[in-house]
Amino acid sequence: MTLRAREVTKVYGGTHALKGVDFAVAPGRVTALFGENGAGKSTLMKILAGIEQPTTGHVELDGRPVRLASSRDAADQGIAIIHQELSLCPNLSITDNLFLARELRTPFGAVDRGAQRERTLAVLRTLEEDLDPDTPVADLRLGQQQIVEIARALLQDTRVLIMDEPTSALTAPEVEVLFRVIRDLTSRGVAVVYISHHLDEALDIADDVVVLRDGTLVATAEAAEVDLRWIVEQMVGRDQDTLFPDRDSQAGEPVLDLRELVVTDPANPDRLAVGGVSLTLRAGEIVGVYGLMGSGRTELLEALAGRIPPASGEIVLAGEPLTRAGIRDRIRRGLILVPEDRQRDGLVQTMTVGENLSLAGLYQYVRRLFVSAAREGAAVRRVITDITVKTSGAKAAIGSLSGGNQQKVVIGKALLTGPRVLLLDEPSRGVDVGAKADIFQLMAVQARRGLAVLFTTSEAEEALHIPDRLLVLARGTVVGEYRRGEIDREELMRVSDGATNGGALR
Amino acid sequence: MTSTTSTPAAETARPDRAAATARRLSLLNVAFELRAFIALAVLIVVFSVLSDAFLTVPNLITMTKHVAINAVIALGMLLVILKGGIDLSVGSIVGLSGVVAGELLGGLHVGGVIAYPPVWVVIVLCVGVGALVGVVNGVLVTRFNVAPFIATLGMLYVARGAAMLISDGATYPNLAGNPAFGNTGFGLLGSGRPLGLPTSIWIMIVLAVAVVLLLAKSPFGRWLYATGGNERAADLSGVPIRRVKTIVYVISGACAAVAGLIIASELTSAAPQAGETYELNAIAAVVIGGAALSGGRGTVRGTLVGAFVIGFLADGLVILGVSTFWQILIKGAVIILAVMLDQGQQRFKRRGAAAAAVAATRHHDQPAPPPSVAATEHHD
Amino acid sequence: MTSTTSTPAAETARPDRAAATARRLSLLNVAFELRAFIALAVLIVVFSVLSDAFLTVPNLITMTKHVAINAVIALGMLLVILKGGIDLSVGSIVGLSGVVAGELLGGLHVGGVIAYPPVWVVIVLCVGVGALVGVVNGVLVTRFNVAPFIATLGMLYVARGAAMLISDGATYPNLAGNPAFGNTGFGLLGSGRPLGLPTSIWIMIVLAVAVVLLLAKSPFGRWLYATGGNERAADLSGVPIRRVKTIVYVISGACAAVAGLIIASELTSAAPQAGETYELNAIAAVVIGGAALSGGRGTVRGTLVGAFVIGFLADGLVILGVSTFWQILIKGAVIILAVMLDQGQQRFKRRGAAAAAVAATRHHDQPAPPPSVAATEHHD
Amino acid sequence: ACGGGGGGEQPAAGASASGGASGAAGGLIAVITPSHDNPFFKAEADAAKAQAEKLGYQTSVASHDDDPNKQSELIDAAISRQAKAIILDNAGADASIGPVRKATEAGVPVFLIDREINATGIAKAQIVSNNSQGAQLAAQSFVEAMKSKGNYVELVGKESDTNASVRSKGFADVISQYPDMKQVAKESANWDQQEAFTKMETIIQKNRDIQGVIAGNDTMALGAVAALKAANLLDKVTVVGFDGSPDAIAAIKAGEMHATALQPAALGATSAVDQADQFIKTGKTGKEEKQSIDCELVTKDNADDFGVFARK
Ligand SMILES: Nc1ncnc2c1ncn2[C@@H]1O[C@H](COP(=O)(O)OP(=O)(O)OP(=O)(O)O)[C@@H](O)[C@H]1O
Ligand SMILES: Nc1ncnc2c1ncn2[C@@H]1O[C@H](COP(=O)(O)OP(=O)(O)OP(=O)(O)O)[C@@H](O)[C@H]1O
Ligand SMILES: O[C@@H]1[C@H](O)[C@H](O)CO[C@H]1O
Ligand SMILES: [Mg+2]
Ligand SMILES: [Mg+2]
Repeated sequence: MTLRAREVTKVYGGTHALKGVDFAVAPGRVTALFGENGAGKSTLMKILAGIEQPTTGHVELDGRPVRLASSRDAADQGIAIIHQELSLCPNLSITDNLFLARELRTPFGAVDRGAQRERTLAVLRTLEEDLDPDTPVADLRLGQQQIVEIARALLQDTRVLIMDEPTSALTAPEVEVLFRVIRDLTSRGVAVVYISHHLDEALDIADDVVVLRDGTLVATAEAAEVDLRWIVEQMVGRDQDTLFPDRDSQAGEPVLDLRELVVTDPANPDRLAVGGVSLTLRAGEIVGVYGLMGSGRTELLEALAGRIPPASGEIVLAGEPLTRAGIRDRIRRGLILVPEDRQRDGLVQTMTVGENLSLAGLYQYVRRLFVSAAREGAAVRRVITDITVKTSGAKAAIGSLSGGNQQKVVIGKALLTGPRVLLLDEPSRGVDVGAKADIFQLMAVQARRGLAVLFTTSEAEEALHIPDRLLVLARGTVVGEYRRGEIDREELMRVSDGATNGGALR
Repeated sequence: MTSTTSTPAAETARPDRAAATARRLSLLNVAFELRAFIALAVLIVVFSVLSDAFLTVPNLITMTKHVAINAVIALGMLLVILKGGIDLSVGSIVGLSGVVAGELLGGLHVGGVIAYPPVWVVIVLCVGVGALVGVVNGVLVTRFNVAPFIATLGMLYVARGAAMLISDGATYPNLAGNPAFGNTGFGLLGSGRPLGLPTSIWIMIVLAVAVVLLLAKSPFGRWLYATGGNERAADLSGVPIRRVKTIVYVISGACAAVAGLIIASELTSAAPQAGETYELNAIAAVVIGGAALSGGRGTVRGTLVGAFVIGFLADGLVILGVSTFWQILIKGAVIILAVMLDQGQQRFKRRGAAAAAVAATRHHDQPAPPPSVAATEHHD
Repeated sequence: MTSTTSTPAAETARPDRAAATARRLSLLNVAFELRAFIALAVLIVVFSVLSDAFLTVPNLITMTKHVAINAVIALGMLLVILKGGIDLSVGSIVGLSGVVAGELLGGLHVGGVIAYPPVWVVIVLCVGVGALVGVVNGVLVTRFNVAPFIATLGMLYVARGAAMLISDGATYPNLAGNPAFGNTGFGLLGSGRPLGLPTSIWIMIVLAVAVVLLLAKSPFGRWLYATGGNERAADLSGVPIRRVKTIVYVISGACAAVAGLIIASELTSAAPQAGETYELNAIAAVVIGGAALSGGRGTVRGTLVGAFVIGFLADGLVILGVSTFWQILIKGAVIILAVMLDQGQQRFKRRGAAAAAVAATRHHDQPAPPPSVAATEHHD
Repeated sequence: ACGGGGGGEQPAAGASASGGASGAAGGLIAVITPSHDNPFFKAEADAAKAQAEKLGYQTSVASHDDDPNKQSELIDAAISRQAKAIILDNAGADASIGPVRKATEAGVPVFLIDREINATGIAKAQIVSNNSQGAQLAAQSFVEAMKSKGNYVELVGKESDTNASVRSKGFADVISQYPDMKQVAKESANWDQQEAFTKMETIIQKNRDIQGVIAGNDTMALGAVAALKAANLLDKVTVVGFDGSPDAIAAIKAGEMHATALQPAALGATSAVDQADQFIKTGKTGKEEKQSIDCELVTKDNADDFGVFARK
């Protein structure tokens, strides 16, 4: 069977996620879908899986237009999807999650736990995962949860299987198993769509390649005929080297010192997220922290920012201890974090662009108990031009901005506090190409002005090109430290795996 | 607060974190319910010591009978809270249900003739009226996106007003029925004692078993926990979340109506203002029983224990002769303490685990610790 | 609730077309934001037509005086709701505050002597007691992580119990004070008419202005909106969220205490059960006024209008001679309708925005979507 | 006459009651009334308690807040505690029949005060003020003060309480004989002061041409007084209440109220306890079940003769 999107357009509020896309999947083949963040990959898949409705255009099944009004409808047609964001119920067991909304029943209509358990065991065995089906999903680590998501899709009798970033939290052996399973499925005629930001991995498994850019389908090809370089060119629409500004390091005085910082995972106290990190940060320096998922970058930065208390260790800012200070205090003393998840931790969605920008530095504009609108307004306007936030003005709703501009607002907020040290947790996550370049440019400019910048990234290219100094974090410890140019991509991959240091932490 | 739609923060929260939180909670679930049991045990011991009249079979039966009314409402409330909602209208439904029973037992004027529906019809209709209020709640919440707190607050007034209007504010004096009309027997609901236990206790037991089965055995139970645990995930999985949400309000309304019938039957009269503030008692029982107002967590067992704590506390204090005023104050304190205890437990647990994790690094066999980790040994 | 929801249509739509659409939308927007005003206007028109007695200056003043009590409580509640919490204890604080006033005006027994504190001291102490209950609420919520609903539900009982215990359940019959003791004047709070308006109206006005300033001009106001809008983001921006959260409960408690004083002063007597269920009226006013129970959205203007809607509705129905029972029912219906209107508005807005955006795509000079073959030249 | 005197009393009451079921005393008498915020009920409860303790009983005093189900539970508790008798001011003439029967069947005699129930032969005694007679007294005095003409407002009590309708009817029986007396509003204020205040204020807005207010009880009358005072109408309006509460008598002395019909609450309660004692000891009360106590009219002329719900 063939599943096809015809002239599909999708509009969210003012965002055009898809602009007249034609896309088809073929039985027995793996189609890899490439595109930058926000290119519209997930949106397209959601439309094929009945989760979203196209604003215009339609979906065809075997040549006939169909209306997939819900994920249920799609499932009934044999279309299954593994979601990019895990969509499991933490309070339910593995089995319950696998059979949610398609429970097996006994003749009396009760849930047939025995049968469900057996089938769960079977599918877990296929995926070579040794888990108790009764374990609550909450007790699983991220990768295992992702496997549950995969298992859920496999359980259905599918003809089309859509995998939106199924491997982001999987280990290499787990990915291998998954690929075996995919091959097995395609050999039985199942059509698979595969999306991954690990481009080489995706290219590996793909038969066909499709590239989306800015909501438009820009290229299709047979996988065998293209290489990574071609794919990146299609995705980015320009030579990727312009992404990274050239700069010379001008490291000055040390401003931030951390000694033996140990941080327990706030969500799971049995585990150390950061296992004793020491680091000195100098004025005018850009330091990058590279690591895989769960390597503890976020916890490191959050501990520095005062969000989570370190279990032990010391933080010193410009010669003065900071370990006990609260977030507010740290901000006033010149240290602020641009968090990883801007929707969750960065922006107040109910406030305007201006109000968001001035929030952290508000104390500077207070005159006689009240916030001086004049001072605040001036500062906000200045920063909007300074960092080129594309907005209709300070009074615009924050939700009206594109992701990249929202990210700039979060950075602008931090800059308005006049920091000495700027911490950025994955500042380029989920922003488009242009904004990404802007953000790195901005970091460089600030560093030139004497700011110390510490940022994290999951993208090797960024890690190799942006920072003056790169720390590689694996399982909460620094496993390597390099100046720019001292390390190449392969070495980075090898080191960051953490395998080299034998799993210091559970 | 208890709005159905998750806050943006919750929505974007990474599942891994949410998962870990839930894990911590599920570990504590046992301790949780244990604590409600402990609270109950403490109450029973204290009251038994202080009064001979407390720990007697007749008194226990009487107290359980009182508990039953709140428990029946609380079981419905539990379902609503499991899905992450709240139902403030139950108290008014108690009053409305009694009034409808009073009206029906007094006879229906159908075109000049008065028809007297038999008791079972009356009961079915009353429960139906409660369910109907639940339908309205459900529709307001699911179709019109009115926050559950507001929708059911509105219905609190509407249902109470309706009860007042139907009865014209008066109490229905005699629900005993008339043998001549074939509608006697209503009083049995309240005063009957099949197998030696008051009917209301049986109703509580049957309802509790039904809800346990519903939650543990039926697909609906899975859907409900799923909806309360992660509404978006449930939706994506194909759980009919609107239907689930509507149904819990319907059940809650029906349960409240049953409670109203029990009260009316016990008193063989029905007052339109019956049940005022009962919603608060039901919510308190559910929460003391370990349920989370945010949804997805809670059990029938816990809810029953919660209802017993509240009921035994009230009756025990009366038996001890503690003044009504102290009773009110103590009730508030117990609600707060019960929930605080839980928070304390969690914090304690977290702190303990953190300490253990730090200690573990020290003793863990770390092959070749990288340079920057070498000094981990200092920590104790 | 200044521009909470995005109007993204303007962003991508072409200027000419978009401007028109946006203007149309924003006009509607205003109309909708004025919906509470419209509701109020409708009420006033209907009642004026139905009764000559309604639209007279003295009646408007009297009704406003009645509104003031709820408005004063609602202003405190607004702050709590803005932060995403709820305060169920305000009704009990109303009673407690009156009782404390009664006790103090009756004289303090200090070592055999009876001291009569002057009225201003009494007022300060009563407001202090309300604030103290707020502190307890705040500490329970911020330090012990008790859900606001439960913490304040517990305090609802504790404060009511305390009021009952202090007064022994009895009403303080005479708060007029005694010239001999120098503690007269309490009644002025209720019966005074500075500049021709009852004191309570002045209190409402002053308080409203203070809250407007607090919200619009002070850093605290910004912190509060931020905390309610996204607590995690506020925290990371250095907002002292615990302090913010505690303070709103303190203000709410103090406001409720002021309302209690007004009532006691008007009656020159204080009953410990005064204020029962007032929390519901206050919440209703805030929500009718457009605030979101999830926090971060709500205005003083809206809240006042909400309080006027509820108050005028109640008084108007009395003037018309509508039965108490209909009054209850209509109140519930109005609460629901007002909030449904809000939802309708938001849905409408969303739909409008999407439509505008699609229209913009259609007419946009967009390259025809490439056929599904390798073709990459279109984009720059 | 300040209301706050009893703050320390409760723990003592609790202690006395918890001293073991079989103390030296004659057993337990449970006193159950509506909420004490109305001084009438407080006086009643206090009188019953004092008399019972004087006769050597333990007491427990509780309030059902006019919730029939709570009343039923309190009665259950009294049965559990094997009370010797229950003194009850009930929560509804119809809704209380079942619970009273239940107590009686469990061997706990019930003595009703203040409010009747709509059944006989169940309670051992129903000692009720002659509400009809009292209402007529009050209404008569009301009409005289208004010189048989003028506009008046009636505030009615809680619907579920027969006293409300009996009094309303008593008022009407008298006032209807005077064609120049015109009722301009009739509102329920649920026996409540604050509600009476607010309703009265609103009624005044509808019609300032009011010469009289007659209320089903004193709490409501005092609420009306506060509203009239605030509207500067009090000196033109005759206010009459019912109960004879100390607050109302003070208001009469101050010229704010014209009259009230005093129910001898203390007498009713004391006599109920006496009869309970009699019944416990002899199995008989020696009285008819329905007993009515006449009310007395209190006006400025005789106000000094009355104390707490009783002639001095
Ligand atoms: N529910 C939504 N509401 C508003 N905008 C949305 C919504 N979902 C997606 N978008 C927007 O649509 C565009 C495409 O998003 P989509 O998730 O499809 O991208 P993607 O290609 O999957 O990116 P990623 O690689 O980051 O997963 C983005 O600009 C995104 O911000
Ligand atoms: N092996 C694991 N066991 C338990 N929890 C894990 C594990 N790996 C990851 N997690 C959870 O997932 C989270 C990891 O998310 P994420 O990878 O986005 O950030 P991080 O660990 O903070 O560090 P980084 O930003 O370097 O990835 C951790 O905070 C932790 O709660
Ligand atoms: O007789 C009493 C009193 O009059 C009281 O004021 C209200 O309730 C009635 O039953
Ligand atoms: Mg995606
Ligand atoms: Mg991270």
